[in-house]
Amino acid sequence: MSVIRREGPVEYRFEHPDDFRAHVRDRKSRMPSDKICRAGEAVSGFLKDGDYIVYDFSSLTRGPQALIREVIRQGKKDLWIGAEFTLHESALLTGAGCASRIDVGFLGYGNYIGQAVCDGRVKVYEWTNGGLALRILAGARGVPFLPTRDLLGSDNLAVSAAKVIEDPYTGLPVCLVPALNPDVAFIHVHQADPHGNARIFGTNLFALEAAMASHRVIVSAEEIIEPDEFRKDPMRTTIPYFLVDAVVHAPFGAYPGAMPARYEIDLEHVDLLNGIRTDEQMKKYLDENIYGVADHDDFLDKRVGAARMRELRRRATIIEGYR
Amino acid sequence: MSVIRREGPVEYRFEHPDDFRAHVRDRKSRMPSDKICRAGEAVSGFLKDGDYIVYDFSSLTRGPQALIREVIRQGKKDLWIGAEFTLHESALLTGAGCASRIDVGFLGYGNYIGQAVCDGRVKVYEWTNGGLALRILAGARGVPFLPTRDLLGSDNLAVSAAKVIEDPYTGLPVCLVPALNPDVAFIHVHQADPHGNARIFGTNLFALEAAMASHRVIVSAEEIIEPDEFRKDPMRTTIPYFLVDAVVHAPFGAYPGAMPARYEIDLEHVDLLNGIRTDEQMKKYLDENIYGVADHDDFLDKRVGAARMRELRRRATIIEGYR
Amino acid sequence: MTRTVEFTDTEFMIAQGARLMEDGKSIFVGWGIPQIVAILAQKLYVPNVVQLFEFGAVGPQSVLPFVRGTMGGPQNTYRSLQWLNMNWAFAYSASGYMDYGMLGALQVDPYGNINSTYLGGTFEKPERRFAGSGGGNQVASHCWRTIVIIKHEGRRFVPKVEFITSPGYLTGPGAREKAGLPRDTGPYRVVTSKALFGFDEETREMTLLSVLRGMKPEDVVKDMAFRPRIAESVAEIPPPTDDELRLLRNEIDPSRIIIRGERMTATA
Amino acid sequence: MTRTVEFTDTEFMIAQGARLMEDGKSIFVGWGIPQIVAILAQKLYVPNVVQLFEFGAVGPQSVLPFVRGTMGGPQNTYRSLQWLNMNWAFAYSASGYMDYGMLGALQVDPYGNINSTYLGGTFEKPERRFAGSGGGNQVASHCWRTIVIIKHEGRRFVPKVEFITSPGYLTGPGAREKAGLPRDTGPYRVVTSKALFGFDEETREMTLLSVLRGMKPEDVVKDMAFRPRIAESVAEIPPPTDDELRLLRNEIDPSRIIIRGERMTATA
Repeated sequence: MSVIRREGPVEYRFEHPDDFRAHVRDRKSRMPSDKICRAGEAVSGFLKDGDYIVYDFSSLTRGPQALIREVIRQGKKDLWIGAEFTLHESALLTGAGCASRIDVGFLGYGNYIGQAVCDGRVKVYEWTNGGLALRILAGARGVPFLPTRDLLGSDNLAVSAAKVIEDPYTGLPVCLVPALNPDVAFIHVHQADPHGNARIFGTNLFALEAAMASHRVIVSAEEIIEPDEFRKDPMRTTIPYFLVDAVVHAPFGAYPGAMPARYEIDLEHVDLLNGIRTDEQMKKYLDENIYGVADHDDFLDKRVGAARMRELRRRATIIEGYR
Repeated sequence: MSVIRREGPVEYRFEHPDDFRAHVRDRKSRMPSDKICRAGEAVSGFLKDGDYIVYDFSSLTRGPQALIREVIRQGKKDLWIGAEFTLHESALLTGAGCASRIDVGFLGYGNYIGQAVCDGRVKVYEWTNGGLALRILAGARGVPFLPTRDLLGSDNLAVSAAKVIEDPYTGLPVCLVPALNPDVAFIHVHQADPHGNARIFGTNLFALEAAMASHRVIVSAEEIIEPDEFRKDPMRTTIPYFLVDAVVHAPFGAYPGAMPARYEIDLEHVDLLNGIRTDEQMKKYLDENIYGVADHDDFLDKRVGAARMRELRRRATIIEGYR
Repeated sequence: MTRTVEFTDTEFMIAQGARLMEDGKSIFVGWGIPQIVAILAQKLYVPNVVQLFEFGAVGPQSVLPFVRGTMGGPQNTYRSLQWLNMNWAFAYSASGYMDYGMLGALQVDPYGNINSTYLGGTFEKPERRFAGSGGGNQVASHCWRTIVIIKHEGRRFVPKVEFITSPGYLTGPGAREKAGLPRDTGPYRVVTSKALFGFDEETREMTLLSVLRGMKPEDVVKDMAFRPRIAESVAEIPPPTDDELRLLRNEIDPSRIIIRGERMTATA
Repeated sequence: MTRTVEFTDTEFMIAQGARLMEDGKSIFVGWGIPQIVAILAQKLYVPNVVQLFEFGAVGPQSVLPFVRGTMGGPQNTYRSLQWLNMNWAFAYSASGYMDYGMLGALQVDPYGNINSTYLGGTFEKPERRFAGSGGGNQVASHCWRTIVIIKHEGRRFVPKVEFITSPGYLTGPGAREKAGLPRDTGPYRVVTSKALFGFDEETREMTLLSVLRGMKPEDVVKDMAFRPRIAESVAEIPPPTDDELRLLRNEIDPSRIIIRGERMTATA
């Protein structure tokens, strides 16, 4: 067996699985406690400059948008984003000067982020969606890598730290991706309890994997419910409490995206985001929607409003399957 | 990077992932069709002598016992069993002359199977529960192997086909287990529709993994429901129809084991199984409970009876969490 | 009696994509136009097609009108058979359960390699940067037959893509297998707003199979930055049918944001 | 005022196992006696312990009386935090979330290596065959601290186990790390029906830490097929408390099938 292709000469986030395990042993608690806090406290308490962050889903669907706005409001610097779908998040984080590196994924939307990459304001590494999801699964499973039969033959290999080895069972070239153990995971959920037990209804990208694989996990939730509810229905638990560090009650926390079966996407606000092409437009958006409001509640009051929230809730008429 | 330890000189079931893929392309259909059949038809149609079989859970909990009895009734030969928990299944399949090899797992219970191993009537290979579950996951993920940080240092390595390589990211010795793509998976479920969509309530060992990884999948179900029910509640689908080849309606199909939230274990019958120590006792059990009855319905009528079934159903009082 | 049909190039591209679907087969659906193709096909031609979305929606039957942007909302994942996550979605494709994959592309080359990452400059310093792979690399690697759907603009058809985001036949026959990609996979068709291409069985080069009724092969290939092979007999593709147009215009995209495009006509 | 307590060796073994548990920590619970230990501990001492069963029950709070045999039924997995499957269960332990693991054993050696596979003969042709690893190998590999719980029968303590089913310290200091097992893991305690053993920090050899009140270290080690190290000061372990016995006899195992054993007495 031999290494057929070493990784490209690129930076990649990697942590020895034993070091991550030691963090889990020493810094994560299996003792239930009240972890409810404000978004501001969660972000200032658990995220620091230079951290590697991941989040589940996107700015259009169940993304942790209230938390991301808080990151921007606090002016965090030099973040490295693991971005499965990064729709508007990367644009905002880059435009606000918070992000310096992005592992993608899908680097949509709009021209702002594309231009920022061309200008070298943010560095991008290519892992593909499947590659990133697999890296996070490896991080959750406590193994240094996982194998896959994609990425092979494509130019993504040269701009990622994936390797190619000869499979000792078949002799086939097989791609290996290194485990990813992010510093912080942001996960917006339908329901959580104060200890951190959480439920997502519908599909997810890698909510449980990311919660297991990350050093710190901030859950924001549409609803806070009693801990006992989770024990009555264990099949519906997406994330158990002992993976979670902070619980933020954030109704409309996915806004302007949709929260399946709770409220619909605000296309007008999304168009506002899509329209950002220049730094001036970015600055205006950030000033109005993030810097110019005190917190998520203030944002909802000043920039969204009860009538609009009511309307977005009204439009969420499909609840079949979301329980 | 180098291979640190090659596998022991043992037989192991392995199929090139491309060969399994070709089987899936050519022999599994994505067209929904009525797959309802009797257990006898399912076993005669989809299992042949020499096949490798797996099943989900155990003779005590939601095991596919009606299907296993049918395998014995049909006198299948030279089966290789992938046995995560093999409690009474292996003893019966070995005692009836159906099984020649077992990959374990947990080789409980009772003296009969232990003696059969000592007598060399059945060969056993050690993979451990975690190793077998990982092999099946590899088979489902279409990769030739998956890595793990257990098995290392233990004597299981020498009596399995696990290998040890040097991880190209950390230099650590890492264990690789080869993918497993069984010929047939037996899965007993709470609800299925005629196309093969299936729901299990409660935990499972590797129901979806085994269904994806296996050449042929026989589902037996306590209840048959309408296909539309699955589309109304996609989070509850354990196995989608296009993985499944046959659907057997088998109320009390896990008997004498329990079906969570449906009926309790029949400890008397289990004690009967536990008491089998000699070939004479085995023959008597098989004659009375398998060869001497025509099929599962006949078994329920003659060996269980309505009063006992009613009583076992009555004892299943915990339904919280099983929906 | 012939009559002239009016339609957009996008409508034609979608309609002929939909006609390629097979009933009772599965398709890994990329974001955007492939979603519309799959919906149209399912409504008109292949009721039993099994769609897969990369974030774990298995067998969805989207509600109409189509909701743009997010694939993950309740409208697009409606009536799925199963809701899982991304690692499971790619397990389905990696182990051979996905008959087709359908992807958009920025550029495609004669071997069906797809670039959706950048144009001009270098990877580190591109002139224009786009979304990149998403799950496209997995779709093009795992699915048995990959269908590329792309506007027929000459500059999108290049002799060699600047970056292989999602693999076609790479450098030609045997190259996918040598790289370790699953056997017997690769690009199957390239659906454009004017024509349909396949790939030569031996050379693996893109080959013009058919053109919109009324067009000549030369009309189609003249702008392309490489000259594709041309089948011995190039078939004609009928324009969108009344049913296709009615469904697209009235039910799937009544605001006509997606189906708008260059106006075309052809004989029905 | 002292009084004499009567109990079985099994009751004592379970009770002292339960006292080792820490509240707000997690434990990967093996089949059988470890289940009883965890239940007793949770009821009396550590209400916030998180149990994990290998088939994917996370945080169960079993109903009483204890139902033998199956771990997977509704009684034993009652009020779990989460129900998953086996590959997820081992992901929790592999990535460091399991503070303790507790396993039974057929044989154990001075380095805490566990044999639960066979006795006598060879692997291919054993004299007596047992259940083997189940998930024991994973538990002993992944958990931070593994506790072995075993009847105090001299023949179970051997200089070298016939087969390493689940790894202890293998051949001594550094051997686990060299084999590639996760750092800082390994056997922590051996709980028997007479005594408690730990492992020397430097040599990794099994060391007698404490004995049932009224026993002498020599009473405990005399039958063992290897001579363990003995701590400088061997502590005494009080016999089962009234609460422990009441709970075990009246609520957990009223039929006394599990807790039966050799009769013992000690001063309360």
